[in-house]
Amino acid sequence: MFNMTKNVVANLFSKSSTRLYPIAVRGHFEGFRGTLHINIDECIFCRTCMIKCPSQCIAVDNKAGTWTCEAMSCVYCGVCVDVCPTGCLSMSKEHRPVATEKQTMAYQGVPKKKKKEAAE
Amino acid sequence: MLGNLINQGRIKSPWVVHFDCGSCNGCDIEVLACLTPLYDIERFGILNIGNPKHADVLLVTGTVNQRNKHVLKNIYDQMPTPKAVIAIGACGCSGGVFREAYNVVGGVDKVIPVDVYVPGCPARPEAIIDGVVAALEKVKKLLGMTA
Amino acid sequence: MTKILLAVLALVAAPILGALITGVDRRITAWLQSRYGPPILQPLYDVLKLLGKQPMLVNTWQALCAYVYLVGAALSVVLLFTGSDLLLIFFVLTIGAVFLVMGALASPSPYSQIGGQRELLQMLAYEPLLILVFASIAMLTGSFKVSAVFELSRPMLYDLPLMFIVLGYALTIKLRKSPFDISASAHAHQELVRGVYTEYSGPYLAMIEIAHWYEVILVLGICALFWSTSFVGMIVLVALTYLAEIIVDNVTARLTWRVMLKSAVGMGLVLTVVNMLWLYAQ
Amino acid sequence: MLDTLVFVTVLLPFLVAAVLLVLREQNLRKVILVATAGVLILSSLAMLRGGAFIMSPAPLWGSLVTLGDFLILGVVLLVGLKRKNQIIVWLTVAQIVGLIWFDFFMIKDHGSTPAFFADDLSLVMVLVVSIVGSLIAVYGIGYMKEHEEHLHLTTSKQPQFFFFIVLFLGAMNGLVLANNMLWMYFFWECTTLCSFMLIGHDDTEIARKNAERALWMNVLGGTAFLFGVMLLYKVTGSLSLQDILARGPEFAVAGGAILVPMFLLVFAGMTKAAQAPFQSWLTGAMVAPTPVSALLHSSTMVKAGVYIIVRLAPIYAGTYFSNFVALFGGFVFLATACLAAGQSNGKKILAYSTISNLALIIACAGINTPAAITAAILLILFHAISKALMFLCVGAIEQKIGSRDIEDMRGLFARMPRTALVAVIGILTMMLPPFGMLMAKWMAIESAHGQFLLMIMLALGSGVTVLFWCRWAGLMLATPFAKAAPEAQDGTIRGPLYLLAGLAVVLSFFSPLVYNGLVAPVVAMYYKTAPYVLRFGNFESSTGVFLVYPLFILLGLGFFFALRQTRKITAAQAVGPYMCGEQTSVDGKPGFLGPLGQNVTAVSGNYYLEQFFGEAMLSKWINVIALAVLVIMLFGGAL
Amino acid sequence: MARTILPFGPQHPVLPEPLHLKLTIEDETVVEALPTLGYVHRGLEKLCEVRDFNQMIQIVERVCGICSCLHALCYCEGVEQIMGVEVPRRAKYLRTIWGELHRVHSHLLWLGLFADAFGFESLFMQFWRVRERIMDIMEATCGNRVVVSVNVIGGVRRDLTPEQCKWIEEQVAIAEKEIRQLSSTILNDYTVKKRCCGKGVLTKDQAYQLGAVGPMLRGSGWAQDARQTGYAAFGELGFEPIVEYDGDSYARSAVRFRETLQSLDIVRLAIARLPEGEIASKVKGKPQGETVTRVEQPRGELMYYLKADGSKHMDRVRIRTPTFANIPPLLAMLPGCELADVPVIVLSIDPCISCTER
Amino acid sequence: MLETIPLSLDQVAAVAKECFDDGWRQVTMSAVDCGEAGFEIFYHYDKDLVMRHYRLSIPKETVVPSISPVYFCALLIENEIRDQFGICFSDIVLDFGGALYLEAEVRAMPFCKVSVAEKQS
Repeated sequence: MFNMTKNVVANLFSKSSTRLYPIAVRGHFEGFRGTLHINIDECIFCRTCMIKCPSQCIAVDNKAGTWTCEAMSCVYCGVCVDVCPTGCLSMSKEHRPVATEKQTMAYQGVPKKKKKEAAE
Repeated sequence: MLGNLINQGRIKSPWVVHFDCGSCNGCDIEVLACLTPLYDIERFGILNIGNPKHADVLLVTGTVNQRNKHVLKNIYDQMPTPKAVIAIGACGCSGGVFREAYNVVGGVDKVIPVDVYVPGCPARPEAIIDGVVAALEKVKKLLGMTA
Repeated sequence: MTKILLAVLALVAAPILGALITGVDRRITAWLQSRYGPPILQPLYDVLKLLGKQPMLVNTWQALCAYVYLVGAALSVVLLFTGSDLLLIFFVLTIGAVFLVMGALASPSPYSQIGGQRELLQMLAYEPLLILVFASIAMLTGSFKVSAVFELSRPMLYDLPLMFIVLGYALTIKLRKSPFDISASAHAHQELVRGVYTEYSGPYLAMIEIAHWYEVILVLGICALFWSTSFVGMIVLVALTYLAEIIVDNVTARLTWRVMLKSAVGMGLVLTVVNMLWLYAQ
Repeated sequence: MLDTLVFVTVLLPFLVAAVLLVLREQNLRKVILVATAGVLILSSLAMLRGGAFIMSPAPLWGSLVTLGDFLILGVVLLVGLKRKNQIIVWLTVAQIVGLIWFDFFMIKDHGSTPAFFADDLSLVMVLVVSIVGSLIAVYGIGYMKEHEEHLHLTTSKQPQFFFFIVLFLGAMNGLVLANNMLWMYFFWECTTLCSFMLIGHDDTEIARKNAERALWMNVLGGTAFLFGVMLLYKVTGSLSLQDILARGPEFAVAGGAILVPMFLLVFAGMTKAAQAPFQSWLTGAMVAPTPVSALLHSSTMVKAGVYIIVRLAPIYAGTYFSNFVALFGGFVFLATACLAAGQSNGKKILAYSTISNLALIIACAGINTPAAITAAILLILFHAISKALMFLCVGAIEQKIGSRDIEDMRGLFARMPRTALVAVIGILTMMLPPFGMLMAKWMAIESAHGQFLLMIMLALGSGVTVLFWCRWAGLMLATPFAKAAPEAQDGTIRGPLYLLAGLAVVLSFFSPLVYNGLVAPVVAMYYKTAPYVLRFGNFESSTGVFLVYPLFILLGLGFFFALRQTRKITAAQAVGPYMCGEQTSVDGKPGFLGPLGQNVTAVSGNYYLEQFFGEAMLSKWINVIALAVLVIMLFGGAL
Repeated sequence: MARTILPFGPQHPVLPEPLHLKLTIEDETVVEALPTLGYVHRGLEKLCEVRDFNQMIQIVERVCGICSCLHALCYCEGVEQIMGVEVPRRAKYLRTIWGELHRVHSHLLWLGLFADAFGFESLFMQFWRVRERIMDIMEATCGNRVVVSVNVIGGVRRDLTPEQCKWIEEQVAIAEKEIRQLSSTILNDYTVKKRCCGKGVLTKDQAYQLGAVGPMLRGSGWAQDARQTGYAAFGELGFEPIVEYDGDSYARSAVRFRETLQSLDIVRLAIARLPEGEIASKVKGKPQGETVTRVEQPRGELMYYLKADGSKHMDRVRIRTPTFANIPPLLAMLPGCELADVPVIVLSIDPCISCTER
Repeated sequence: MLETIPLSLDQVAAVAKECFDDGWRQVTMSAVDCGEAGFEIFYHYDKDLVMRHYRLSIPKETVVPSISPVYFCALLIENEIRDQFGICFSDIVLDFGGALYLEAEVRAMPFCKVSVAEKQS
């Protein structure tokens, strides 16, 4: 009976293991799949990320040169980053901040000429 | 005077009720992890009260489906005002990867008004704490309190 | 005149003290679980918030019962502070408890119904224990009056050590601490959601919380009687007892009402008889 | 004046009864009954004003009583023969033989013993019998009308019914006023016969069986009573109760001889009060129409049993026998409270709770201190009122909803708001301070604190008591939020309900006056001390203090405030109960959406804890233990 | 005897997951238990028609967040079988490591929840505190705490550096020490045993016939574990299942507790023997054919039936999750138990409703 | 790849009984819509980690005998198949009637290819 006592008393006399989060931020580990970022200047609008995205939350319009991502549907799997041929997609290790409204990440880039020409 | 005190209480004591609305358990366990020693949301006066009639904040994880949409509504209705809703995880925010599945209605906001969206798949405990803090900020604004 | 002053003091100070004790309880519980814990004033915030919530009811009896529960609990504390009769205090305490249960039973909700039934079983377990404790106090002092306890030359704990354990048993049930938090618990992590409290909400829940603070003060006050000779002794005894309660709360699983009923009645009787025989032998 | 009063309280009911037997006119019966009730109540009050008295009626009456004795015994014998019940036959024969021997060969000074005497105890009893009993009789008018409509009787059996009811009242009054033990014996047997007739009134198979059981158990008590009186006469040489009481302590001190007749008389009282192992007759009596149950339980019959025990208490005070009586009472108190907790039949709960409370009274008589006797008398008084109220409520409810099961009374408030409220008040007066019942219980426990075993049993028992009362009160209120329309009810039913409820509350409030005026003098007379000092109306003794007025005022204020707050609540604040998010409401009944999409109406039931409080299992053990205690009492205490 | 009908769930504090039970009780003894499922049913098997076979990995991972890694593993093994892809040895070991870490975190989570079900809050806190260490390992090595998303068809997405291996070993050692400290409480404490022993007994025969899997089956005395089939690296590491014989809730918790320690050992062993080499092989073409694969999830045996018709979409993905198999035994165990034991018994199967309903 | 044993409709119950008596454990059943050809239902049995798969091919709108009287655990599986494919089973121990998971709002038989075609059109 009362086998837990030792543990409990030890806890009483040691420091609590709580991280006082908003005050003390430990930060996430290197390699954490946090927020998705895009360097729109390097994007070639190849639509690979859009095709490969398991959540199908990325929309790329290669004609208009827009890249949008429904931030609230992204599942942070990192597949788009893996498949991006130019490496313009990246994930920072901070988690995406909370929002009081639904957000869409929308970027306007310059459609690559070569691609455009090829398309024409 | 009493009104001020009550407002103080509202800010300092958000009791939450958690409803798993068809989540994959990923966000659920992160919500539970918030209660545990490393994150300990009781620091903010948050109790996982389990009963909508006692709760101030409804934490919803997961997508809404055809069977549980009325449950979600029922629970929301049984919470006394003032109340707030936090949608947790990609599924709660928008339906996530399951948006197109046949039994899925979509995000929580399809059924009840959502105050705070916590993205992530699953949302990290830190993000959930951020979510509650954001909800409280919103309440503060509503109450006209200075931050 | 002093009595009236004491009564007013009890009426005002008891809930505040009870809130602080509950706050400290929650903080220490958190420490025992290696957590940081809420602020000490947390229970006060909780109740203030609840007071500001929209009133919501299943039927009007609940509101009535919540009020009467509060009145009963407050009155019993007043009686204790004014040195009244222990048995009378106990009966007045019962008023509150009975109305709490009636309020729970008045709601056609299965959870609060079962909570009410279980609360009744809890009453069945702790009421005889309390009466036994009071009776043995009366055996010792020759009177049920609280004031008679203060005329003793040495602390009762010397003569009634086992009865103190019996009181501790009743205390665990009354404070809704594990292993006997079967009809309601602070966190609703149990099969009955929040048991008797399930259907009370908003301001009515606040009232029940306040009544609970009164009850905490009452039971701790009764504990304090066991070291009536010095004020410091009282506080130390109460603090130690409460700490022990918190520790027990954290090292046990919740038991079922069958176990509670059998062990409370069995243990209570055995300990009482042994203690009484010892008292006779002296 | 005194003659008239005694005449009115004792003889008038006999005469009215005779009139009612032949009267077939409904309305006239109603008038006569109400008038008799009024006269009885008034005369009992007048008698109370008059105070203690002794009275010897003309010797002719003595002969009539003797004749009555044999008449009753003859009837009982006939019943026994007709039903082929050996026990009844032999016990009756024994009584007849004993009585002949006693009446014609033993007693030398016929007529020298005053037939009636009254002290405050008797007066309290007369009050209880006359007021509560009369109200029940009035209630019977409305009840029996509907009862017979339910049964579709062609010829009304009401004349016979009211004959026995009113006769019962007279017999009870006679019993509590009797001084001559033989007179008391006559009234004693009267009540036995009346109860037999009333229990068997509906003439169903089960009614006949239960009536027969009640008869043999009470005849057993009657036999014990007769032989107790004979032995008592042998020891003391007197038939005058007053005389024996006055000289009682001498006998007790002088030797154990008086304890044997005491045992027999107390035993007789226990059978009449349906104590274990004889509790089955009273629970069986539930088959009778509700006014009968109410009458048997609250103001007559069982109260006769405890009356004799309390009455004789000063004689055996301070003996071992007394301690055994206390232990026996404590045990039965606990045991029958447990039995009550295991029941869902409302009348059975009431029956067991009656036995339990009577046992508490017996325990008080056994404790035999001034405080305990005070408790006993107050218990008799307050229990009679509250219990009559409860029975009448159950009766009224049963006629409306067709069930006496408390499970069926769930949410009764929605259907019968007034009756439900009265019933809740009745329950609260039974189990909560500051009402009289609880005050008496407080006195009982405090006076028992020297005897630890008894103390434990009382502690456990009172815990169980709260259990079954509280859940009953609670479940009647279990309704969804709705304004209930008051139910229609006959005036003769509603009147007694309201009067009794009012009486229970008001009398509790004036308990200090009741104590001062009625109880303290009796206790002081026999025990030479007053148990309590009343300061500002608070009961104070060396062992404790009970605050009457402060509690009443503070709780009353609290309750009033609560009510006022509650009245502000609007239907807009009402929601359905918590059903894990699946709550639904069909026809205003809360429920939830269950498996297969079906709506499930919320159903809840009490716990009856078969495992702990099961009747079948417990009764056997209780009877064995009770019997054992009785035997030990006889040999260890009385002999 | 009076009856009470209790809606247990879908929103209930003891069962975080939405399962509805209509319980009929008499004096707190359950006489009837009828379930309602479907509160988490999303129909994600159907999503294979709109997601290609690679994207399905991310979908099946979200069948259940607690054992996502093993769902992906099972799915990938199946597709690899259909396509005839040989997985590099290092990838197999890495899959084993992450799979077992998942089992540890899942079991610790369950032990905590189980403690919570019988009202032992501080024990819950302690188990979850230890669990955070495992979550840290997961985050540091896979990039997410819960849905690790490391499996791809043909191998794994991430590799472990030697430093990481060392760090993992340290963390595992600490975690093991902390878990062992709790063993006397979960296995020997009087009140805990009082609540678990003899509750929800499933006899050896019943367990087998009702199709129980995983710790349920092993708690009833059957030494059967899909890891014995040697998927991933188990063929090389060797494996002995853990068995208890009483078949009650206590036996199941004992199985899970001992498995936790065993899994930590497996993690250590796998790290020690971690071979060098590639972590993924190239996959070309589209799958065609059908197969059945099994892996051992924390909750028991997981089975995938996969059918591919040569297009980029799978023809049918059929997932038989362990809880799905454990629900019938649960329904058999509930009648006759006490209301207070309902959470204990329900949790003792380690229910994962989102697995069950998909 | 997957070795299966063909099974005819009238053998279903008998084979189940046989397997049960031989100590085979039922793992699960899988249903597949084969378009025009109707449905295929696989019965997966297991004994000591060896699996046996029976393949039952049936045209649409066939009522399949339930094996839940033999294997109690089949009741959930059969109800699920009923939900998803609309295949009726006779004598299921506890029949949810196609409402195990689904509410009325959802199209019946969501897993059938026909319904997908309807959706696309």
